[in-house]
Amino acid sequence: MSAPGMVRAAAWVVQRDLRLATRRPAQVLQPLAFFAVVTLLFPLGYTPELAKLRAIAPGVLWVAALLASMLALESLFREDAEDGTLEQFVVSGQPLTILLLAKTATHWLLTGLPLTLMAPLVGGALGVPFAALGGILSALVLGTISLSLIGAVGAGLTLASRRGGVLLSLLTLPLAVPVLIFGARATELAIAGDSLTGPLYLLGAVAVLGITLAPLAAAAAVRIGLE
Amino acid sequence: MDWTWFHKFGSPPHVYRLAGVLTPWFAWPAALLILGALYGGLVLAPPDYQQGDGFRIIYVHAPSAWLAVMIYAVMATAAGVGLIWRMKVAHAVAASCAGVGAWFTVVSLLTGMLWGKPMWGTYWVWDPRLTAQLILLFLYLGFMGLRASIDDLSRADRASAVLALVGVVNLPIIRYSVEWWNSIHQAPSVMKMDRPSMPFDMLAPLLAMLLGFTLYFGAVLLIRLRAEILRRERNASWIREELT
Amino acid sequence: MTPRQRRLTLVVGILVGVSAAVALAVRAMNENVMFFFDPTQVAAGEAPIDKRFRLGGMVRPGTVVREPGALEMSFVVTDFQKDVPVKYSGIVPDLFRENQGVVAHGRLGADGTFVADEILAKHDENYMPPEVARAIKEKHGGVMPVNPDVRSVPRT
Amino acid sequence: MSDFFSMGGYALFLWPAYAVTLLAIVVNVYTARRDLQSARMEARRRLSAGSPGDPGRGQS
Repeated sequence: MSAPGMVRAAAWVVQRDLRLATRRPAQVLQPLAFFAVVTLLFPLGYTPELAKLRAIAPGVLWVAALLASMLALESLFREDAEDGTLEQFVVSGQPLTILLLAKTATHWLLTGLPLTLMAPLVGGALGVPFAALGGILSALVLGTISLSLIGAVGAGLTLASRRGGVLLSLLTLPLAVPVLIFGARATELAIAGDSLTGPLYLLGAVAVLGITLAPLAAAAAVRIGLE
Repeated sequence: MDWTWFHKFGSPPHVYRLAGVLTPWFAWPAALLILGALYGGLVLAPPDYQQGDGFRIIYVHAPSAWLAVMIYAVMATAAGVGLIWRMKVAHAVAASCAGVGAWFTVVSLLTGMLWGKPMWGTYWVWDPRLTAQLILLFLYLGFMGLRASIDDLSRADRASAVLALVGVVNLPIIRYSVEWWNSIHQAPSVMKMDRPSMPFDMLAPLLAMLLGFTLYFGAVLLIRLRAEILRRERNASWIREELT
Repeated sequence: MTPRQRRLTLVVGILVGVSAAVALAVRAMNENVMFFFDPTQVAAGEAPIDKRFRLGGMVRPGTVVREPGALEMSFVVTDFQKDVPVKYSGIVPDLFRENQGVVAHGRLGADGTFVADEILAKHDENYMPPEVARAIKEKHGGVMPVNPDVRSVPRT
Repeated sequence: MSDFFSMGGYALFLWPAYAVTLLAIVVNVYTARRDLQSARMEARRRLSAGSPGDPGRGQS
């Protein structure tokens, strides 16, 4: 095993997952559609008044992003565990941590990143001013990275269990609460036109901590789940 | 260094017997301390200059909050030991902790609400300290839910151990939230660097309660642990000697 | 990489990651994440106008005015440097009294008056019997010091 | 005595707080002991089922 070999293996994992995703576009599009539909329900179900929508926009955006990113988690490891791909990872000689980090990165590329890019559209419908978008986008980028990482731990832990769905949310949501709080706070500040560096630093701290520790925990969980 | 003592703790029959012997040594002092502290806290301690008799809720709130956090620390430590040294008894300890921990987390939240309403003016604020304690409850529930959903005991042990370790990040947040943020929750009165901010006749019942609750948890843990070991070792030969 | 090197890389990686996260969190702590302002900050114009935030401080003695027969009241929140007048309509908690810590949720008007929609009383970690509190107050000329020394005062 | 129970007007908050705590203390001891009892019973049942030579032993 060598460092370049590791990088090549990780890149291969990313490519493979992206290729698989293009073959099953519905699976990729579902969480994004969910995100759009949930946020757009609020102008219809709550009030079309932009001033009122703007007040709840931070919470709506982040809760919808959290739930949407969780929708895509179920399939993160389960299919690969069933068809033996994860077994291959374990015996490949490459560190499982890195391979799972690559898988998580792909999950983010396919859900977190598109969610972030949809924010201007969805935010506009909720009355978010154009000037706030820069701040909201940076908060969403950092926040969705953390959500993918936390979700990877949850998805790994539920591999061994009979029923994934509800349990996955029970495990993942409490760990995701800080992301939700800091993300919504950053969005609130951005909409109000204030400096949002404070919550952005906190989102960054969560993301860095997640990148450091979550792949280790996910690897331990996947090993247990595969036995 | 002699590691036999450590290996002894990996032996289920030894731990089963030891737990049986130790239980009364935890249970009786706990009962005496809690009863004494109850009298001291409700009768002997003077009312507070600001909160009057209402401050006496501290004698149930602080010990249960302490237990909620301490039990999680014990659980995560045991889970880590079980994971690293593949020690079945340690996993049994972790499994025995979760239920008690969840109970006392609920108690700390409820007693806190009952204290907050008359003093702060609200049952609940979304304050860092309170929110972190609520997350602690969800972590306990997640731990138990994960265990319950995995049929194979060994996998359930190790998967839940990973979760317990991941959840440890919540503990420093609970401990230091009142210092990091402008929390409405008071700073610690007893567990602080310099001396406690209480006169002796208020402090003594509180310390007795804290120690009493800790010993009480020790007794409950030992009983639960014995049940857990019995169920895990159902086919071992030592059980025959033990039960006949 | 040998297993030994691998372990070393892992440990170094964790250390770097965790310290980076802690550094970011510490930087964040220097910002006002929780929307909490004291009267000095309000006087310096740091607090936003007409946006909900939390104002914390002490209730200045002799400033609590209640409208007879109504829930309206006003008082002054101070941090012993600057004062902010507060208006509130509603029921206050038991611990709300003069010289007592208070956290007010509400908005700052353009005239410098803070209109609160929620008043929470904050108490510190000090507990003592009333007679000790009285003795400490006498010693300090009628004012409770910020961190009263409970033990130096003899019980009466 | 009624002074004691009124707790300076805080009875409505103080006594429920103590009651909840007491409930938790009692319930946890009770469930732990019941748990151990049932684990013991089950182990005994297994033992007697596995060794027909001494049926009913350990049913003390």
